[in-house]
Parts: sequence; structure tokens; C-alpha cells
Amino acid sequence: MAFEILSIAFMFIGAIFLLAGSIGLIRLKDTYSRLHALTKADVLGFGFIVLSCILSTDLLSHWIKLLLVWLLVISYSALVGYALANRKKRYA
Amino acid sequence: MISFDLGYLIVLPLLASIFSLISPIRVYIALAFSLLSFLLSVYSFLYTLRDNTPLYQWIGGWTPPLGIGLRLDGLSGFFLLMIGIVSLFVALYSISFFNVEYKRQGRFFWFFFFFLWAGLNAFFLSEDLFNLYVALEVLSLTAVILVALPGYKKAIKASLNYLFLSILASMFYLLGIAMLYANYGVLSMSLLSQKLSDTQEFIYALFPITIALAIKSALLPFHFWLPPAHSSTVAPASALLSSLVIKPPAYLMLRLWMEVLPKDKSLEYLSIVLSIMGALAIFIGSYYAIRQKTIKRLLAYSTVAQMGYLFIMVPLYYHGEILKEAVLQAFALQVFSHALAKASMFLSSGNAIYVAKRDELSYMPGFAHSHPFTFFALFFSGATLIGLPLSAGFVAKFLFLELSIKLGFFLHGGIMLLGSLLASLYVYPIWKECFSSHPTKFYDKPIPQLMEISAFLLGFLAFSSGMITGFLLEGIARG
Amino acid sequence: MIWFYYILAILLVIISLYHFIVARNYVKRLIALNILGSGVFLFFITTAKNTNTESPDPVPHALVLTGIVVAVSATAIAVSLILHLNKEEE
Amino acid sequence: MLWQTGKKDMLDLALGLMLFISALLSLHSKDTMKSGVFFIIFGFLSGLIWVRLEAPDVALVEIILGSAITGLLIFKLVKGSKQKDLKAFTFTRLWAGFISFLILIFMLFHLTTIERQDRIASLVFENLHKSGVDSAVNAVLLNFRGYDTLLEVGVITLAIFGLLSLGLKREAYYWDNPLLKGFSRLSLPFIVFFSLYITYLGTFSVGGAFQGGALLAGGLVLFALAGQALPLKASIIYIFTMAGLGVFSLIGLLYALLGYGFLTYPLELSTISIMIIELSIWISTAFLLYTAYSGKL
Repeated sequence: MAFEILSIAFMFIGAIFLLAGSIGLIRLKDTYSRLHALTKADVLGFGFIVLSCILSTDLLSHWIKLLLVWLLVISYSALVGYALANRKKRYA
Repeated sequence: MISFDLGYLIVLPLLASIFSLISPIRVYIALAFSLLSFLLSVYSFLYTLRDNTPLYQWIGGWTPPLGIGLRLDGLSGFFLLMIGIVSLFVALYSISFFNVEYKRQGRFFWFFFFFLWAGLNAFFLSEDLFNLYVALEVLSLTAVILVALPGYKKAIKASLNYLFLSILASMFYLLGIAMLYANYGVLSMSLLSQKLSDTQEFIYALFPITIALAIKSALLPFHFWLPPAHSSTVAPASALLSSLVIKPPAYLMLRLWMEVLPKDKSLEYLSIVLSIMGALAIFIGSYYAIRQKTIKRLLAYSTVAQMGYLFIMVPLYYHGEILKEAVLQAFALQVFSHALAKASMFLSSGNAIYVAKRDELSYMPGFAHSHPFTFFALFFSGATLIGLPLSAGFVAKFLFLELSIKLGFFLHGGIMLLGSLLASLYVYPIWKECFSSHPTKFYDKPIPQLMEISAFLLGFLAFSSGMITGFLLEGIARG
Repeated sequence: MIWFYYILAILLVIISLYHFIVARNYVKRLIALNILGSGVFLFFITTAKNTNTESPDPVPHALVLTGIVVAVSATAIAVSLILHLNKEEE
Repeated sequence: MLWQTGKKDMLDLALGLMLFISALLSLHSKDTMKSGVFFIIFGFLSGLIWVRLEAPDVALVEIILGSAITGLLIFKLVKGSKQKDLKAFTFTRLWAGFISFLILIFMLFHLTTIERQDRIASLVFENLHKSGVDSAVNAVLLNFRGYDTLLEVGVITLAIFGLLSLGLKREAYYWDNPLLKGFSRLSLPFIVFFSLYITYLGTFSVGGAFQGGALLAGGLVLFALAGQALPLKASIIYIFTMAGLGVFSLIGLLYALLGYGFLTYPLELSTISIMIIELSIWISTAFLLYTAYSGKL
């Protein structure tokens, strides 16, 4: 029961962060700030959602898969953020 | 003893295409596999003569609706023979052709040539609608690449337009299949024909399928892609495209109308619309063919006109239930004679262009004096296109006329006779130029013998097969 | 929900057909064709869901897989031809 | 019906709406670059919709092939294309609208005739144990309708060699950056392993040769995007690209020669035959799509 409540809470927090990130992506005016919203807030929100999913299942294989997905998202979002910023800097 | 399997007809050309690409002795492999595939085609044709019942083969042992069926009956056996003959002679021609011209393209040509052969065999053997889609896709993608093969701008542009229309047509066809599948839940044609009786939902699916097949076979409002595509590529590719690639959609149309679709009032209207389009295709195609100044465009427009014959016959497919064998015979012979004759004409036009380096009709050398073989190829194939007596084209038109009188479609017969007259108007300038008596210096340039002889033999076969139609059509006549 | 997806598939087909006819740009035409294809595939997959069996009909899935691969092949040829044409025009 | 929507259906509605909007934006925007971006979003969303419609196999292939690879190809095109989007004549617009409207009406009428029925599904599930694989989609793909798949492998081989035969020497676009290089080099082994796993998974669950091959192609393209050449000889890549068609047709031929019939696997040999075919399709799909991107062997 406690896990379920915790899971729902984490999902909620994650959703809020994702929403904030998306609003930032639309509302912010310059590229670097948008990138900031996209990479930082979204990855944080995604992390919370992965956490909530982990809490809602008790299969080891699901945990491992979710953790792998999380690792992958973190690494590629860092790479993509770097790529976008780099391009912006070069062609500004 | 190795038993006969329909799969050989598809796998052998596929393997040939791989070998011809990776092996350095490309030409010998091509020759060997062409002969082998040709022999297989002849064997399957003879098989249909020997056996009265159609041969069905369920691939993987799974009977429809689960699996895919291959069917070899009189009609498909006859068309396999046609593919075999045309492909073999085009192969012989190409061996010589790519030796003297377009050497870079020759490296890849055989790959596509055998793919085309495999696709055609697959198409004429298949009786599964989705399998027909994949085979059609093999054919049209090969055709697109063959159009682009010379690599100059005109060819690329023509091939791109062709590709776009052909993807659109494929998607429409797929949509039609999806609609049929949603309603009836089967893909096999023989099962579909049982399920379709006394239903009407298939009309909706028939609409996209008809549009798709009309685009692919260049029926009138959609004919504009054909002349540039067929006229701008190299001669052997043009011959293959204009004689073989254009036929499968019309064949599928025949199969659908004769064997799958039930009797329905709305089908009658559709058949009238299609036959009007076919009639217009005959007139407009012939009109543009007469006005052309270059030989390849003339031949391409003539293809539009000749395809019109196959569509003007659609009401006969609908009403000709009692005379089914006769309708199939007329259709088969029309396709056969046009395929052989058009291939021969395109190959001869390749000879002419090889000699004159131009493709305007007025630059065509006086072939009757310098290269009699090429002239006779043009003569025989032209005679078949017009339908002069004794030729296969004549017998086809005769059968068709007989049918239209029997079934009471006098107007259709009249239009067809008029089409014959128009055909003589566009074939005549070619013959006239062959007799032109002002040969200048480059006109006696020798043409490689293989190129001349293969074009001639195709034309000769197109003409003389009119005399053995009894033997050729025996398999179809027995049903 | 089946009907919603059917209608979506039809809408995709017709808007992309419209844009295919109207577009004068090869890139736009190519995209329109791909979206048209997706609409047809959606129609197929929705049909797969429209059964009484517990799991959806696997046959349309296999057919759509084939269709997607064929569509990508055609797109690759089209892209190559368009690039070729642009190079010739330069 | 449409108005009886539950909570789960809201997700479908939202996804469908987003799909439609992205399609509209992709088709409507004047800028071809923008069209390409929205097309990729469209492909991704349609992948999600396939998941909602319980077609995960199709979703895998759609996201990688339909969205990523097609998107990359279109970007390659947008970079090399200078053609302007001219406005069509009003007449063209009118008849295009008319035809589209006609088809809309036609298909809406057709919708009323569709009934919920079993079609082939139950037959497939009944015969699944005789096919040699446990996954229904792969049983259809490689056994029941294996002949389609043979021709399909033929089509993709044909397409790629077709574009090679055009002889276009244009350098593929790449980004020369140490970070991307490191990342792609680091991730390639994982992607190879994972795609092989997906291919293997195809024998009993979601996955299969095309899915795995498309995934590997994505990894290879990522590798090429960093401006690196694969550490393989051209002749080996050549063999890899031909493997699918060659092995598949040879196996078909072999069974025909042995007297079983074309592409007819006897029950005890079916699993191993399908495994071999899957492996060959896996490697050749990956390298063919990679070649489609790089434009040369």
C-alpha cells in the first residue's frame, strides 16, 4: 500500500517536471534556455517516472530493464543537449 | 529424379541476379541462367498442354487462407512462355549491346534483368492478392531503376515521375486489399471468389484497386508517365518495360473480372467506363504516335494505344461467362503478339540508334538496303502491331472481333478495327524511312550480328506464331 | 476505439492524397506518399484488432511489416533519384 | 462507439489527434526542413499507436525504419535540394480536393460494411505449433507467408543496389565530434548485441529479423553519422548485404530439390531453418539500410 502511494506520488512529481520542461520549451525565447528546460527538467521528470514504475512492479527483470532505459535516456539526452548547444554556438 | 516445382521459376532468376552481380564472368552466367529459365518456362508451358487441370502448389504446405498458393493453368503457362521468349532474346541482344555501348550500366543490368524475370514469373503464377502486391512492387521498382539506368537528366526525371505514380498506385492497391481483407478475411483469389458471391461490399475495395491497376498499366487519364519513361532509357530496358512490365496489371484485371468478381449491376457501369477509357486510349495514343518525330516516343505512344485494346475488352470479360475460353484466348494472344512485336521494335530501334546516333525518324538509315535483318524485324513486328493477315496480331484481333459480334458489342469491334487502321498510320513512316534512298556515309556501319539476329527472330516469331495459334492456345482452350 | 482509428486512417489517406496532387516539390510529395502509406497501414492494423480472438490477428501485422520495408525501399530509391537530379541541375 | 469513451480511450484520442496534427503540419508547412521534422514526429507517434493497437512488432520497425531511417533520408534530401515549393494552380487544387472528398465519402461508406470477425487469426493460432516458432507474427512472416518475405527481401536488396547503380558519389552528412564518436563507438557493441537478442526473441515473442536488423541499421547509421567508416572490408559488407536474399532463396531451392517443395520446411527442421533465415535477414537488412544511408559500399 505504501509503495503504491509512493509510486503515484512519484508519477505525479515526474509529470509536473515534464510539464514544466515542455512549457519551458515552448515559452522560453532563446536556444540555451530552451535546451536547459528540455534536458534538465525533462530528465528529472523522466527519472521520477522510472522510479514510480520500479515501485509499482516487483519483478527483477522489469527493474533491470527500467534502469537500462533510464541510463540510456540520460546518456543520449546529454549527448543531444551537447550537440544542439554546439551547433548553436558554431552557427549563431 | 527431381520433381517439377513452381518455385524453381522464381528462385532460379533470383539466384541468377545475385551471381551475375558478384561474379566476374557475368555474361556467361547470364547466358546460362537465361537458357535455364527459358527452358523452365517452356517446360511449364508444355505442362499446361499435357495436363487438363490447373496445377496448384501451396507454398510451405499451407493451404489458403493461411498460406500462399501458386497456380499454373493454361493462361499463366502461356504467359510464362511469352516472358521466357522475350527475356531470352532480350538477353541475347543485351550481351552484344552492353559490349559496345553503356559499359558501366552493363555491370548492373543483369541484376535487374533477372529480378524482373523473377518478378514477372512470380506475378503470373501467384493467386494471392497480397503476394501479387509484393510481386508488383518488385516489378515496378525494377522498372524504375531500369528507366534511370542511362543516368542522364531526362531519364532520371522520367523515372522519378514513374516512381511517384507507381508508389501511389501500390498504396492504393494495398488500401484495396486492406478493405477486402476487412470485409472477407481472405487474400487468396480462389477463396475470395467463393466469398464474394451475393455480396456487394467489394465494390468499395474495387475502386482503389481499379485506380491502382489503371495507373500501373497507363490507362488513359494516367498515361502521361509512360512515354517519357519508356522512351528515354536504353533499348533492351525499353523493350522489357514496354513489352512485359506493363502487362501484369491488365492480366490481374482480367483475372479479377473473369474469375473473382460476381455479377453485379454496378460492375456493368464500371466495365463501360473502363472500355470508354480503353477506346480513348486507342485513339489518343495512336494520334500522338502518328505525330511523333522520334522512333522511341512513337513506340511508347503505340504501347498506350495497344494497352487500350485490353481495357476496351472489359465488358466482354463481364458478359463473356459462356465464352470464357474464347475471351481468355483473345486476351492472351493480344498480349503475346504485342509483347513480342514491341520488344522486337524497341530492339530494332536500338540498332537504328546505334547506327545513326540519333533517334529522329528522319535520321533513320535506309535499312532495307544496308541492314536487311533489322528491316525485316521492323517489318514483321510492325505487321503484327497492325494485325496484317497471318500474324499473331491478326489472329488476336480476329478472335476479338468474333467475340464482339457473338456477344453483340459491334461498336467495340468497330473501334478495334479503326485502331488497326491507325496503327498502320504510325507504323508506315518507320517502313518508309527504311526504304529511304539517301544513305549517307555512316549508314553502312555494321551492327553486331547478335543484336540484329535477336531483334529479327523476335519479330519473326511475333509474325509467324500467328500460324501456330492452335498449338499455342490449346492449354487455354481446354480451360 | 476501433472506429476512431478507422476514421483516422481514412483522414490520413485523403489529406496526404490531396497534398500529393497539389505539391510541386519532390520532398513534399515523398512525405505525402509516406503518410499515405501510414494511413493504409493504420487501416490494416485496426482491422487486425477488429477480431473476436483474444490477441489481434497476426496476419495484417506481418503484411504491414512487409509493406513498411517495401515503402522504405521505395523511399530510398526516390531520395537517391532526387539527389541525382539536383546534382545534374547544378 | 465513439462517444462511449473510457479512461483508456482518452490516451488513444490524444495520440490520434497528435498524429493527425503532426501529419497536417508536415504536409502544410512551406519549409521542407520543417516538414521533415514533423514527419519524424509523425513516425514516432504512429509507432506509439501501433503499440496501443497491440502490434509491438510493427511499432519497432515503424519507429526505426519509418521514422528514423526515412527521416534521415529526407534530411539528406532537404540538405541537397534547392527546389522551391511552388503554389499549385487553383484548378489543380479544386480537382485534388474533389477527388480526395470523393474517396473520403467512399471510404466512410465502406466503414459501415466492416464487421467484427475472426478472419485468419484463429487459423494462425491453431497451426502455430506446426510452424517452428512460437511468435504468431513471425510464424506468418517466415513460415505461413514466407514466400512474401522472400520477395520482400528481394525488394529491399533490389532497391539498394538500384541506388548504387545510379553511381551517385555524394558524401553522406556527418558530424565530426569526439563526443559523438566516443558515444557511437561505445554504444555500437551494445546495439549489435541487443539487435541480435531481438532477432533471437522473434522465435517466441515480440521481435524478429526485420526488427533486429532495423535496430542494427540504426546503430550503424549512428556510427556513420560520427564520420567513421566501419572497420570492415567492402567485400565483406557486400556479402552481408547479399546474405538475406542468397540464403533465403538457397534454402527455398534446397527444400524444393530435396522433394519437400519450395520453401516447405519439414516440422523437425523448421526451427533451425527459420533461425538461419532470420540471422541472414538480420545482417542483410542492417547493412542494406546502412548502405542506403551512406550511399556507397
